[in-house]
Amino acid sequence: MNALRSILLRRETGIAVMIVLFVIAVGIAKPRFLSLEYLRIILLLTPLIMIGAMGQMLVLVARHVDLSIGSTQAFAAMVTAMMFKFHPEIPWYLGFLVSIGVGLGLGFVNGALTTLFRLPSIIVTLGTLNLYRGLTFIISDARQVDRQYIPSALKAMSTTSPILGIPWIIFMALGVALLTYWFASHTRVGRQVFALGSNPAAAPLRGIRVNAITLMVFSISGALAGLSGIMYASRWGFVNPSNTGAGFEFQVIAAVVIGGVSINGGVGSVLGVVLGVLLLGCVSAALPLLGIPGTAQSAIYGAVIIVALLIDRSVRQRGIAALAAQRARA
Amino acid sequence: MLKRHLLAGLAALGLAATFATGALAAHDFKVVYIGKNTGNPYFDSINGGFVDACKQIGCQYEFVAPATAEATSQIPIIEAQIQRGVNVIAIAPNSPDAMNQVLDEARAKGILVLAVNGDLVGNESHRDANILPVDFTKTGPNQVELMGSLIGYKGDIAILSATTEAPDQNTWIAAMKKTLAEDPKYKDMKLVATVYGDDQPEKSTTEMEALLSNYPDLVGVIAPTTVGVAAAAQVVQQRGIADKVHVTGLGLPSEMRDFIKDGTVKAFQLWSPYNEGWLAAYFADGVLNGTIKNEVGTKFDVPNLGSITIGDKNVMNTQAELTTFNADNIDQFNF
Amino acid sequence: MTDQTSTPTAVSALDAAPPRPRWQVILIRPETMTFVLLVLAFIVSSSISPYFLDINYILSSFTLYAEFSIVALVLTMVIIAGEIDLSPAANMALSACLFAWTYQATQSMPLAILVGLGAGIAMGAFNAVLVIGMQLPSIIVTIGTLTLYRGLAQIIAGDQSIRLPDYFIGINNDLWLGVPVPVIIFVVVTIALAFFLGATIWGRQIYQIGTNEVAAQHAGIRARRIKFMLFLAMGFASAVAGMMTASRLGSVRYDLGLGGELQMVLMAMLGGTYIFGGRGTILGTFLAAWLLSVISTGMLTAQWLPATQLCVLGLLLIISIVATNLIYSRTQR
Amino acid sequence: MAEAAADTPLIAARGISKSFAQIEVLRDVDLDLRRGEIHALLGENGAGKSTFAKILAGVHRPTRGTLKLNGEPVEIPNPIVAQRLGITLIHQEPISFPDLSVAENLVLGRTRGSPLGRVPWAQMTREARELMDLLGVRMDVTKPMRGLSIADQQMVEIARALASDSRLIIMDEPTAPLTPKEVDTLFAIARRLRDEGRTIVFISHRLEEVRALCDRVTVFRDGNKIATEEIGKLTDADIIRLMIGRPLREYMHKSRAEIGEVALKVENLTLPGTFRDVSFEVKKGEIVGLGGLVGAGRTDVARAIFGVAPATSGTVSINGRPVDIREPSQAIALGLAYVSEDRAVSGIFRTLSVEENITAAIPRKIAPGGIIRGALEKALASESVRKLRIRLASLRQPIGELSGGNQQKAILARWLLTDPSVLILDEPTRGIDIGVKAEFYEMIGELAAGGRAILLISSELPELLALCDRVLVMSEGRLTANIARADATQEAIMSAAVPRSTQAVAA
Repeated sequence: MNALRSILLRRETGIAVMIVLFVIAVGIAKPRFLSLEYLRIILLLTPLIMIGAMGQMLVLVARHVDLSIGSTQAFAAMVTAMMFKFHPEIPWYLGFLVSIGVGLGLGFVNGALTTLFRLPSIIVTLGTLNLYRGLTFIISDARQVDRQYIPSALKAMSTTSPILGIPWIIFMALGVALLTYWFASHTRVGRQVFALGSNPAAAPLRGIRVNAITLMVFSISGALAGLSGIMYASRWGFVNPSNTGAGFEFQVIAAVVIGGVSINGGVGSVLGVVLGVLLLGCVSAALPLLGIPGTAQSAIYGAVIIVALLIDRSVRQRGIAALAAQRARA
Repeated sequence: MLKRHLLAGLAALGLAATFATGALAAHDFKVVYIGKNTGNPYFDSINGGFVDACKQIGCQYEFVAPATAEATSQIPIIEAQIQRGVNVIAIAPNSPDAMNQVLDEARAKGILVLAVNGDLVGNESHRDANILPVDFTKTGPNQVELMGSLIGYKGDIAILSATTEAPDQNTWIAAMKKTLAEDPKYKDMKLVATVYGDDQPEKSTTEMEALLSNYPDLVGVIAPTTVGVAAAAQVVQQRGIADKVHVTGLGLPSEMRDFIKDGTVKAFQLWSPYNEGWLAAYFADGVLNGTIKNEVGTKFDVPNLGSITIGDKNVMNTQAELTTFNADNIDQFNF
Repeated sequence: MTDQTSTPTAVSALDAAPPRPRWQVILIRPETMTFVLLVLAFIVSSSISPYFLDINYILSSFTLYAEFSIVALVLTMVIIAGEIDLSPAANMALSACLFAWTYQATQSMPLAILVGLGAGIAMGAFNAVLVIGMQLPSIIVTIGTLTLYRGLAQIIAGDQSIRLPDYFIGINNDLWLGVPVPVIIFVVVTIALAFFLGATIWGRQIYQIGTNEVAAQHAGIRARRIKFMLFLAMGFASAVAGMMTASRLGSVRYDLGLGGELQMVLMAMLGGTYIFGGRGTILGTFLAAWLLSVISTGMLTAQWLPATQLCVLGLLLIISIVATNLIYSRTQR
Repeated sequence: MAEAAADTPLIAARGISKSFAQIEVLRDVDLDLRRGEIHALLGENGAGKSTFAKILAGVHRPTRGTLKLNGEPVEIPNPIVAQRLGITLIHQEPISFPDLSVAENLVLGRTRGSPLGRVPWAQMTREARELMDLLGVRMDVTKPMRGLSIADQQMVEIARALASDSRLIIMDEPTAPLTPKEVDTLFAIARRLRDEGRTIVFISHRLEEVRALCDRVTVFRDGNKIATEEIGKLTDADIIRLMIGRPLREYMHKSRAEIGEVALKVENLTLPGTFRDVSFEVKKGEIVGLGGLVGAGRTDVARAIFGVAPATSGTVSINGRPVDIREPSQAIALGLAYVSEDRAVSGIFRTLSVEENITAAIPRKIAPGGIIRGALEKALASESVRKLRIRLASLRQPIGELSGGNQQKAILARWLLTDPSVLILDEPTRGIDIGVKAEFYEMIGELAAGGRAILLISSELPELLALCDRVLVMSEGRLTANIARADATQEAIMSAAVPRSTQAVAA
C-alpha cells in the first residue's frame, strides 16, 4: 500500500500519466496517432534532445544552467563536417571523437569561467552562446556543409536499424541515457553532483571538490552537446552555421524541467528526463497531425516551462508544509 | 542558360562592348549585395554572379548579410552602406516593408536600390528595380507539369511548403491549384493536402511523415522550397519508397545531388541564382552610366543572358522558364 | 596613507578599516572602465573605417539601439534590486504586435496605444506574479516568458508584417535641434532615472533591497512591492520601446527586437551593474549603450562579418562581468 | 600510532589562540583529551568552547598554538583531514543534503575510492538500517532527508559519526532538539563508545546532562580556559561560579526608570510548529528579558510581533490599541523597533555607507517628498554617531569596514532614529567585545529611563539578570516562566528554560 502510494506520488508517474492522457486525447481526435508508425516518428524526434537533456540534467542538478548547448552543438558539428569535407579519407567514426572532443572543450571553457571567476553560469553561457555561434560562422566562412560531404555511413546511422526498424541513433540516445543513469545513480562522483546541488555550502565539508565537480558537469554537458552535433549531421545530412542547434537550448531545458529536474538543484532523475523528452516528442509530432501551425510551438514551449516551474514549486511547498506539520506535532 | 564555363570566352566580348559604348563611363562604382542571412547556401551562388560580373565590368563588389534573417537585421547594414557611400545597394529583403524608410533614405542620397531574388511586395516604390530569376507566374504550372510527367499525370499529390504566409510560395501554390483545376491534361491528378514545414528541417520532416501516414495513396509531393524538398527527399530515401512516392520541387543542386544520384528524386527545378547576381551587376552598370533607362519596357542586352526586358513594376527576369535538374545534367551545376 | 584629520572620530585599527583614498573611490569603478572603453571604441572604429567618424551618422545609428537602451536603463534598476528580466525584447514584440493588430482592426490609434501599453504592463505583471508572488527565480521565469511572449506574438501575427499608418512612421527621422528624437528620449529617460535612482528615497531603497533584501524588509522597506513595481516599469518601458521600434520600422512582425535581451543585459553589465544586485548606476548603462552602439556601428561600417560581431558581443559580456566582479571585490573588504 | 603509551593523551592542545577580525576569541588554551573519556566543555555563549571544538575539527585554523594527536604534532587544515584523522564534529545545526537519502547522507564523504567506483546501494542501505536500529530510531533510510524533523536529522549526524569509526567525536549541543528517549539512547551509545576507548567531547548548557554523562569538565570564560576537573569534584555552584566568574552587579544599570503604562501587550500568540499561546506585556520604562535555549522560539515571537513572519492567531496591542501587523513597515509606523539577532543577514547593508545604514528606517525624515536631503541625512547620521560613540573613519565608508560592535551600534542608531516606544533587542551583544558590551548595557538602561519599553532577548544569563526588571523564559515554543527581578537567579531561569521532560534523564 505504502509502496504503491510512493510510486504514485513520484514525479515520473505524473509525467507518464500526462503522456498517456495526451496520447489518448490525440488518438481520439486522430486515431492514426496510435499507430506504430507514429511511434517511430515520435522516437525519431527525440534522440538529439535526449542527449542534450542528459547533460543539461547534470548541470541543473549541480545548480547551474548551460544555455550554450545549441551553439556548442553547431560548433562541434561544423568542425566535424568540415573535417569530412576537406579530409574525406578520415574514417567516419572518428568524427564522433572529434565532435565529442570539441564539445568537451567548449563545455570546459564554460565551467572554467564559472568556477574561476565565481560567475553565475546563466550569464556566462549566455555570453558563450553568442561567442560559440560566432566562431561557428567564422570557421565555416558562413557556409553550409552540404549533404554530399557527410559520409553515407554516418547518415545511415539515422536510417538503418539493427532491429525492429528502430534506427541506430535512437539506440545511441538510449545508450547515453543508460550511461547517465549509471553515472548519476551508481558512481560516487555522480552522487556528489547531487549532493553539491542539494547543499552547495555544506558540500566542501563532506570533501566534495566543488570546482572540480562544476567543471566536470559543464564538460559533460559540452561533450554531449558535441555528440548531438555529429548526430545532427547524421540525422539531417548537412550542417549549417545558422540553423544547426538554433533554439536547441530551449527544447532541452523545456524537456528537462518537464522531466522534474529542479532548477534549485539536487533533484532529477534520468527516467523523468527521458519521459520529459518523450512528452515533448509527442507534442511535436501531434501538432502537424492536428493541423496546429508551427508558429504555436514556441509559445507552447514557453508555457510548458512555466507550468513545470509552478509544479516544481508546489511540490517543494508541500514538502515544507509537511515538515512544519510534523514539527507542530512534535 | 547556366553556362558558367563559357564565361571566360565571353569575357573579352563583354569588355570590348563596354569600352565601345562609353568613353565617359565610370565602371568602378561600388556595389554591395545584402543577403537574407549568412550561412544560406543559396546566396553563395548569387554572390558568385556578382563577383564574376564585377570582374568583367570593373566595379567594386562586396557581400554582407546579417547573422539572422529577422525583419530588422538588415537595417543597420543598409545604414552602414549609405555611410560608406556605395553607389548600388542590392538586397534580398527580409521584410517587405520594415526597410522602407531606410531604403528611401538611400535613394534620396542617389544610391540605386535593387531588390534581388525577392521583392518588397506592396512597397515597390521603395526600390528602383527588382531582379527575379524567373517569371513567378510560370513557376506553378512548370512544377505541376514536372510532377505530372513523373507520375504519369495520375494520382494523389500533396504540397509541402515553407511558412503559411510565405508570399512567393503562396503565389506559386495558387497557380498550381489553378493549373490543376483548369488544364484538362491534369484532370486525374488530385491535390489532397497542403502542409507547411516553416523552412525548418525538423518541422518539414515531421510534416512529410504526417503526409505519408495520413494519405497512404499519395504518389507525389511538390515542395517549392529548398529546405522542404530536401527534407521530403530524405524521408522518402529513409523509407525506401522512391518508386512509389515521387518528390519534386524547387531545390539547390548542391543539396539535392545525392538524392538524384541514388534515384530518390528523379528531377527537380530551380533557376540560376548565379544569373541574378550577373544581371543585377550589368543592370546597375547600365543605369549608372546612362546606357539603360530604368523604365518599364526598356530592352537591353546582357552578356550570356541575351535580351532582357524591364517588365511591369520594373521587374526583370533572368530566364523565362525554370531549369529542370536530373541525373543527366546535375553534375554540370555546382551551386 | 589615509586622511586622518577629516575623520569625525578618532579610529583605532580595531574599530574600522581606514577608508579608501578618495581618488580610488572616484576612479576605480566600473563606469570608468566603460568610459575608457567608449573612448577606445571611438578611436578603433575611426581607424578601421574612414567613414565612421561623422556625428550625424553616429547619432542616427544610435537610433537603432535607442529602444533597447531605454529598456536597459530600467533593467539596470531591476538588476540592482537583485532580480533580472530576460523577457523585455519578447515583450516589445508582443505588445507591438497587439498594438498594430488593434490598429488594423479598429483604425483607432489611441485605442491601439492603450492596448499596446496595457499589454506591456500586463506582461510585466505576469512576470512579477511569478517571481514575487510565487517566489520563483526570475532568471528561469523570464526565460520561460521570453519564449512564451514571442510565441504568442508569432501566433497573433503569423509571419506577416502589419503595416502602420504613415503619420506614425519614422520617429527616428524626426530631428529636434538636429538630434534624432529617440536619442533625445533616451537622454531624457537617462536623466530622469538617474535622478530617481540617485536622489530619491525609492532609488536608495532599490539599492538596499539588492544589497540585502532580508535586512531591507526588517528596516521596513517594502521590498516586494518595490520589486513588483520595477517589473511593471519593465513591462511599460518594453511596450514603449516596442512602439518606438514599430514607428522606426513602419510595420510590425513577430520577430521585432529578436535577441534584444542579450543586448540589454550586455548594456547593463558593460555599465558596471553587479549581476548579484546592489550596485550599478544609470550613468554606467548610459555610457554602455553608447559603447555598444559605437562598437556595432564601427564593425558594420568596416564590413566585418556578422559572426565577428557575435563573437565580440559574447566576449564583451564575459569580460564585463569578470571585470565588474574584480573591481567590486577589490573595493569590498 | 595507536601503540602510543597509554597515558599519552589522544589530543594535546598547547597555547591555542584564535582571532576573528582582530578580536581574540580564544586565548592560549592548553587542554588534554584522554582516550576513553567523555569530556564536557562548558561556558557561556561566546566563551570560546565552540571555537575550540571547531579548531579540533578543522573548521577553523588556530592563529597560534599546536596540536598533538597521540603525541604526534598534527595540522588540521580542513574538515576532511579531521575526518581522516578520526575526528568528527557534530554541528549544532545538522549538515544535511536534503535531496539525498538518509543512507547516502550517512556515507557521503566517508568512503574513499575511485570517483567512478560503484555506489554499493544495498550494502549502504543495510548498514544505515543497522546504525539506525543501534540508535533505536525508526526511519526509512531510503527516503530523502528533506522530510525529516531537525531531531531526526541530528540523529543521522550522530549515526554518521558512529559509522565513521571516529576516535574523537565532538558533539556541539546535540541534545537540544532531542526527545528524552532519544537522549537516553544517545547517552547509552556515548558510554558504549567511551568504553570502546573513544573520546567524546560534549558541549552543553545543561548541567544535569553533563553530570549524568561526563567524566571531566573544562570551563571556558571570555576565550580563556578557566579550569579542567573531574566532574565529581565540582558542585553545580562551583561550575556556575567558574562560568560566570565576575561579580554580576558590574552591569547593573544605575538609573532606575519610572515604570509606566503597558506599551506592548501580547495575548495567545501562536504560530503552529514554532510557538504557542504566548502572552506577556511590557510596560513603559521597563526592561523585560526573554530567556531560553537557542531554538526555544524567542526570536520567532519577536519576528511575529514585528510582522516579519506574522503569527496565525493571537493579538498584539501597542499602547492599549490592538493592532494587526503584517509587515515590518506597519510595525515601524506603530512605534516598534526590532534589532534582529543576525546582524549580517537581517541587519546591515554590508557594502553601503554607514550613513545609509543608519538612516534606512526613516525614509520620510531624510526624504520629505521623496527626494533625499543630503544635509539633513548627514546631520541625523552624525548626531547618532556622536551620541552612540560609533567609531568610524567616515560616514561614507561601507559599514562592512567597521568592527562588529560599531556595526551593531549603527543598527541601534537606525532604530533609535525612528523614536520607537517599544524596542525589541534580540541578542544585541552577541559577538561584541567586553568593553563595547558595557557601553551597550549603559545605553539600554538609558533608553528605558527615557520611557521606552524594552524587550531584551538574550542567551546570556548574567545579561538578563543585570539588566532586566522581569525575565520571561521560553522553552519549546511556550512561555514557561515570568520571574520578577527579586527572584531571578541563573538557576531559576535555567530550570524554566530546560525542557521539563529532559530533567527526568538527569535525575
